[in-house]
Amino acid sequence: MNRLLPRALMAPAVATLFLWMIVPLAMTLYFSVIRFNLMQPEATGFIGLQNFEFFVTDPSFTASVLNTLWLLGSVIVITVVLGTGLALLIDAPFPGRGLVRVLLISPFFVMPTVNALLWKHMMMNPIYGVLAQVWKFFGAEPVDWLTQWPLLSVIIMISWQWLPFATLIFMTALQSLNREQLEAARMDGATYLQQLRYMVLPHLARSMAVVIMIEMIFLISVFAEIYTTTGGGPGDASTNVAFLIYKQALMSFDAGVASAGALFAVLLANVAAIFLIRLIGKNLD
Amino acid sequence: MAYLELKGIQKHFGPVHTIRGIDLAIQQGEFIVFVGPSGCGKSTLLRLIAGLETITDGSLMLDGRDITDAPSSKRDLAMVFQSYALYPHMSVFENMSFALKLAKADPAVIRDKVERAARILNLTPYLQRTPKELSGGQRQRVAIGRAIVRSPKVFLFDEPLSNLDAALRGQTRVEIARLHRELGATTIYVTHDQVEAMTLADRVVVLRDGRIEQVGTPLELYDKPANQFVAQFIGTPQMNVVPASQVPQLEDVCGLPVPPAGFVGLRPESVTIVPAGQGPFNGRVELLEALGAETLIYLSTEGGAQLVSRQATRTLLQVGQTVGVAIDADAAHLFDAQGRVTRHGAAAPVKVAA
Amino acid sequence: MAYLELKGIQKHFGPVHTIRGIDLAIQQGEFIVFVGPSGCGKSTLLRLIAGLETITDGSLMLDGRDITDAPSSKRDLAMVFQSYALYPHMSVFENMSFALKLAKADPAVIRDKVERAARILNLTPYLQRTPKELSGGQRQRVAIGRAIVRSPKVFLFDEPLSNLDAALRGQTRVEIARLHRELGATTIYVTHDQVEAMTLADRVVVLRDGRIEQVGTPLELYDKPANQFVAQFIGTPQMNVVPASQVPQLEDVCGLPVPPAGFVGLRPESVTIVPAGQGPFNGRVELLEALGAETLIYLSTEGGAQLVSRQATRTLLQVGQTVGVAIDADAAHLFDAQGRVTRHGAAAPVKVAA
Amino acid sequence: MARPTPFPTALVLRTIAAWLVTLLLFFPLGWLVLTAFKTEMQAIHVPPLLVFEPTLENFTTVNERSDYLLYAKNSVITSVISTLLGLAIAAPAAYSMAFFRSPRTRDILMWMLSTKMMPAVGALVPIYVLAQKASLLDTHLSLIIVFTMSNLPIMVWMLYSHFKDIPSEILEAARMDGATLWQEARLVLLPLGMGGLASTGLLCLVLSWNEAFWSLNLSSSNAGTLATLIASYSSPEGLFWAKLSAASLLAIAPIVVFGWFSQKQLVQGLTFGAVK
Amino acid sequence: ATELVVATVNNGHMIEMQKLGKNFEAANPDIKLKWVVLEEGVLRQRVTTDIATKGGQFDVMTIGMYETPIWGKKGWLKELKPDAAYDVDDVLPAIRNGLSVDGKLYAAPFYGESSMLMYRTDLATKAGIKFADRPTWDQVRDAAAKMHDPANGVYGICLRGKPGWGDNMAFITTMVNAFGGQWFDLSWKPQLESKAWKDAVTLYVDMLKKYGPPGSSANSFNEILALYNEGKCGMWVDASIAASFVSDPKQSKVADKVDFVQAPSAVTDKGANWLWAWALAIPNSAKNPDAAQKFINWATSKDYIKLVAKEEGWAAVPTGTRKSTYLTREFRQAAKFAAAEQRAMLSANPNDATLPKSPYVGVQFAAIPEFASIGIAVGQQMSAALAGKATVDEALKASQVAADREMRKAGYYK
Ligand SMILES: Nc1ncnc2c1ncn2[C@@H]1O[C@H](COP(=O)(O)OP(=O)(O)OP(=O)(O)O)[C@@H](O)[C@H]1O
Ligand SMILES: Nc1ncnc2c1ncn2[C@@H]1O[C@H](COP(=O)(O)OP(=O)(O)OP(=O)(O)O)[C@@H](O)[C@H]1O
Ligand SMILES: [Mg+2]
Ligand SMILES: [Mg+2]
Repeated sequence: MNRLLPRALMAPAVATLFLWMIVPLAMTLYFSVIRFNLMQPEATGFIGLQNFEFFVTDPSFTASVLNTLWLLGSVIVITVVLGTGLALLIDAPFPGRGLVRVLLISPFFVMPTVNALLWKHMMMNPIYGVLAQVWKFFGAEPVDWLTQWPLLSVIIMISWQWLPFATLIFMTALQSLNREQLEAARMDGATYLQQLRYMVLPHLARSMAVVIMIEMIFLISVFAEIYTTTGGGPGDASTNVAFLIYKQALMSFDAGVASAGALFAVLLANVAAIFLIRLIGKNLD
Repeated sequence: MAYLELKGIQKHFGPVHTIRGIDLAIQQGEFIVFVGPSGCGKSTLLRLIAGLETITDGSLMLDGRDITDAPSSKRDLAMVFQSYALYPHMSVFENMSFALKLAKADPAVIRDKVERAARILNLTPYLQRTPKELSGGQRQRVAIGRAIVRSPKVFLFDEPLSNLDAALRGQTRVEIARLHRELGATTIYVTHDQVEAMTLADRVVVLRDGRIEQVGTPLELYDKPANQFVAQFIGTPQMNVVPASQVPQLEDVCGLPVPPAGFVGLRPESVTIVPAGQGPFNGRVELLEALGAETLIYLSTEGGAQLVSRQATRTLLQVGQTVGVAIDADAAHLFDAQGRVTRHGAAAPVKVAA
Repeated sequence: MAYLELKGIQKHFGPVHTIRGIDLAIQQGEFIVFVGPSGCGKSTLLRLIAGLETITDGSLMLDGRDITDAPSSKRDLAMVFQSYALYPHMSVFENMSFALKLAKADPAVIRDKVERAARILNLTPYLQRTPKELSGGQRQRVAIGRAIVRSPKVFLFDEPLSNLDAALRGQTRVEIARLHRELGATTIYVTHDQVEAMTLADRVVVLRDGRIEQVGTPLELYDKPANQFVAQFIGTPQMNVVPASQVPQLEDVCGLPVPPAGFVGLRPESVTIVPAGQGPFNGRVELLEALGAETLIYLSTEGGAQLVSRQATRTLLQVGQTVGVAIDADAAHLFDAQGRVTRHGAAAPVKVAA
Repeated sequence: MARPTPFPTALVLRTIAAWLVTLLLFFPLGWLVLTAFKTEMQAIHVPPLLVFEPTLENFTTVNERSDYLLYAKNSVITSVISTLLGLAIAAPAAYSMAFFRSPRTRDILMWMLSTKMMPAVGALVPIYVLAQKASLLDTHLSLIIVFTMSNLPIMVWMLYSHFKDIPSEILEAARMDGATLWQEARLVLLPLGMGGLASTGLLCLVLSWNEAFWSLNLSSSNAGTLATLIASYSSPEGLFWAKLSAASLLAIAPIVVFGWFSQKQLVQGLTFGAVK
Repeated sequence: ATELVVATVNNGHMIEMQKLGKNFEAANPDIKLKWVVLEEGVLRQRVTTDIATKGGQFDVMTIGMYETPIWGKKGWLKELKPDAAYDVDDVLPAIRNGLSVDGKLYAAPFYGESSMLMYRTDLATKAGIKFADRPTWDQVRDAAAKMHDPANGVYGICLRGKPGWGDNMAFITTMVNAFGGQWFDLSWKPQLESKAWKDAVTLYVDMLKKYGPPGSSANSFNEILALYNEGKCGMWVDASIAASFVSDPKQSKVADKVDFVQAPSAVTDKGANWLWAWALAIPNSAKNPDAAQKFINWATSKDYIKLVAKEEGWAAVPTGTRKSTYLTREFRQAAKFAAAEQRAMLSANPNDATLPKSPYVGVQFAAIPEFASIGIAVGQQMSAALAGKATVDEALKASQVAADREMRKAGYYK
């Protein structure tokens, strides 16, 4: 076997990604230590770590870190658990499976902004939203989702959107499960649940690792949904780190602080990634 | 009453009719060996018994209970798959202990049993490896180990030793026999190895094309095959079966009642080489195979028959040489035109020593 | 100069040192058989030659060219994988014609070659099936077919017949031999079957634990094993190797120069049963195996040695009976304490008939 | 005579459960579709209207107001090209990692993913400046580059995971049969990895299609995608739901239809029977 | 031909402009218009990034009264030099002031708006309420209490609650102004814990909690418009542009039951209603400044207004920019909110919007770059107070801290 071949095959991906990473990263590093507000580009100069200091002393900072982690954790748990369930449910043939598959993955096709507007107005509005009507139908007081449960609402929207992603990946992965292994397990006396526990889930482990890592990356930088629905509020109840950065970058136009925030987000993502990789990494190979 | 009873079992894979009506009654504790040509339906039959395939027609009784539709996990059988079907994400130890773990056995007991099985199968150094880090034979041994740590009602082995070297195969065969003696579990064993079939079986079932050709003890099949197929299938090298017309000497000289258009069956050991002209007919040496302890001599006779002779000595013969061929007419089996046996030859001589 | 040359080949799988330095020179057109216990590194060695694994150390020359790092597809080898590795999405026909199609052979030629191979392998009815609809043996035959339709520089067979019934195995073995004769392609063949090794090989390579124990023609290995391991590995049933101390009669009575703390090796056919008291020592019958044409008698002697005797007749002996044991001292191999041979026994007698 | 099969209770239960869940999850989207055919007043009616006289008015408006076809064309160009380009770069890398074991595989995977850790807003100014310097603002090329690069890690991850499920011996067999790398990929890997490739491609297509941040910021009048079209319908002044729904429906329709057609491809090639 | 890239907001008036653009193209065959139509928040990000990095993607930008003075001062915008036919003096002075720096005009107003109180005549009659031309907030609160009837799906008053400097803070600032408050005193110290803020915010929170619809903290203009059109709101104080929507029977169920008065006052009526204009400007980085000037002349001219009137009727013309519009008889007849709007527009003065003197320009904002982030931070606190996650005092205290932080960072004081 040609020892160079594997590297040659990887080279384009590695090289382009390296460029894609290093240039913005270097610039961001630079911006993070200078004064740089888009609205006042003339006021510039090296200011050391002041941008970082300003970012982490933001009154919403602690809450935003916690919210980020909450959002991350709950959406991942919800999508992975339900996604596995759904994938299992539609793995075996039944009438209309093809259509069900398509309908199930459709929410992923909806753009994040539309998703947010859809939930905010048509579903969760406490007066004319569909949910409110359902609550009323059962004689209950409609829930004022975005005010009472802002973070939960965001979690619901995002889970709704990412569930199809998990389902799709698990669905394809399930198909490569060797039938004979299941048969062997049955011979060993495994009930359906035990087959799930010992055969199917371990088989899905790699896909789960992939889903979790990819979702983590996306979820850590979610802001469009928050911007559109709650604007991070009430208070900082639904502000996450990405939204905090977004506020700095595109609402206050402070590129310096935003860069510092972005670097902090990279740090946070790395911490989360290292934690997750500890947890699930061995499933990757 | 039979312990495991197959009644008119049939199996279709779509248009392919694989099992064409199997009736078989197996007693508790019996060791049954299935043999038959590749593709005749042995694995399918095991899988039907295991409940891994639905039975198209017929019924299956275990211990007086109809289990035709019972789920596999409720049948309490252990099976060694022909393709191993190891759990790829589990170590060897976990593979072997899985069934016991499900049965909620005591961990100490599990450890004990698995280690014992691993010792028997020379797997001890590999207990922590995963299947993909094992050689073919090691994988097969894990598959065996997975079955033998259990004490099921019925063992199903599908060519369990095919990838093992001779020494290990002999050793494992002895262990399986011992296990069978100790547990007294009913065992169904598929093999292509004559030695395994002859030494392990209480009864051998010869299958062909999804049907049973003959059932009997190993020596019964060897000595009294019901037809030409069984005669040729049991014993290696194969019995020589030649059209009677090619060896007229048999009828003429020895006076055997050869059926018209029939066949004569001669085991290789019944064919001996004598100096040219000294036997009833001559033959040409086509091929010589020296197997160490014995030698196989492939001959073509003047009458056009192809014969194999087996002798326990080396030979100085050369390919192409003409030799005399002697035949033990007593041992000759005779078959009619349809291959049905009309006369059984005498069994091999018995040494009365000691 | 050798056609295929392995020089100091080593292979590590992470911490596992699988191939520990193999030097081997193979001539063009030679038929080499690899034997060795399960897990000794046969498949790995084939895979290294095929270029499917990187060689950790050493070099590989084919036809004078260094191919240590050449990609598999450029080596022009055909291989039968131990695990078959069929293309699951292709029919049997497509599986077998794949290589030819890649080589841009004429479709008519392809059709022809594949159909010929299918006929040889009894696969004709299955050409349109996909692998998952085949029995284990049928799959294995497809794997063979995939290799033999080609005319490569080197054939690599990894236990190609392990899942075939005896008749088909014999037949296919003959075909492989014929193919080898016709194409003259260098062939490396891994097997656990003694008959295959003895009949096919120009030279047999005995491997143990990633090292070569001995290389030689089949009968050389059978008659003149370099050590106890080879002696026991070649020949089935195994050679009896017992500590010399357990059979002092050999030294005492026959005057054999047994090395101190050495071992005596006796092939089962050199051990014969005589009436009790009539041999140099007595033994107890532990187990009897009637294989049809022959019988194996497992004995334990007074001195504590375990011996197997093989006789070409049936027996009336009973387990537990005491019998006399006679030994062909001429044929005894002697080994020193480290297992190295110190004296080769005489080869089997030659029948001078004809 | 074959034995009668028992009544498939499990099948019926499975069917009902699957359809229930599906309808529940699809409901919001279905509602969006309904709303697209309502007038603005019907859209905010209390209680929500299920039965109404559908109107195409919103679609007409959307079409009048903006050049839907231009945006759709941009979306198709950028997302399709970036997906294909991404697959072309990612597949070899994933193949290499999945089938040529290396102790560093996991690190490389992690590193690749880490290139996505920088929040897009954080990288906006640098990328914007770079694009401007390269005169790439408002071009398809800039969007294609950005989409490809930001989807690349995900593609590698997903393909890696799918390829890992294919027994490497099958590919080795092809190599032994003399297949070149390209033939091996096309004749063996592609059919066996179809499900993985299709789902990866589909997901990345969707991600590019829906990408709003970069397409909004890097494009203006020439290269704007449907995601930017949507941004012009969530107006802060004036009622917009029915129109927004119509615009959204138009924006996601192509990809949904594509998804429907490609769903058959989502089946992973079965490797049963290939290896022992 | 020259391609002129115009970035604009997706409000109704601008969409109309897009449609009528072909008239401009017909008159100027060498110019081709390319439109980038975006939602307000997105547009603001886009143009800011572009102008600050000198991206040069746009020739004409639609910007507001907040950006114009800031950018104009920095020299990012080209000074507008309309021709005589344009009649600059026809532009409403308050608007013109807000768009000029040192007397130089940097953006031409396309349409302007103020805020006013909209109420339901039927509910008011039922409750026996008669609104003065400029009611006080106390009166409004009482009226809200009377109109509030949630059992029948009617809420006394709807007000913005979604955090954002252009969302809830635009409204709250006018309310604070009416209570005599301001954002910063003359030494730029934030005044968020002053009595005016406390009174205003307390009333705001109280009133909305008691008589407002559920979900207020996520409501902004659009959400409330939907509620109002469905007949869910008794009163609503918001942009005057809403008037044309709520009285449009095509989208409003209560079109014939609405009336308009001035935004409520409390301590003062100074700054009680806001002033905003969307204006067209030419960035310095524009590639075709001459064509851009031509376009702006056309789009903000009297003739353009007449063109719209001809095509769509007088009720649909962009308002709030020119005195002449309000003098047109047809317009006064067609738009029943015209009078109220005009009065509101005239009463607002960005340069003198607060009772105590302030150092900043702007009624419902302070035109300094730091305001956006302060506005956002404070807006979040207000929504927290509204949602009951914090008391008013807590929220104001936190707001003061946030504002102080920003001002200190920007170096207004040490
Ligand atoms: N990927 C791997 N990682 C670690 N060890 C391995 C790996 N592959 C093989 N081995 C070990 O290398 C040794 C040689 O394996 P190989 O497959 O060559 O054996 P073999 O001689 O073909 O045996 P068999 O006759 O059972 O097929 C075995 O002990 C096996 O456990
Ligand atoms: N899924 C299937 N679809 C169609 N035919 C099948 C299927 N599975 C097996 N068969 C066919 O049924 C026959 C019996 O298969 P089976 O696996 O039982 O053979 P076997 O006796 O175990 O052979 P071997 O000794 O080769 O393992 C074979 O001819 C095979 O081709
Ligand atoms: Mg089989
Ligand atoms: Mg092997």
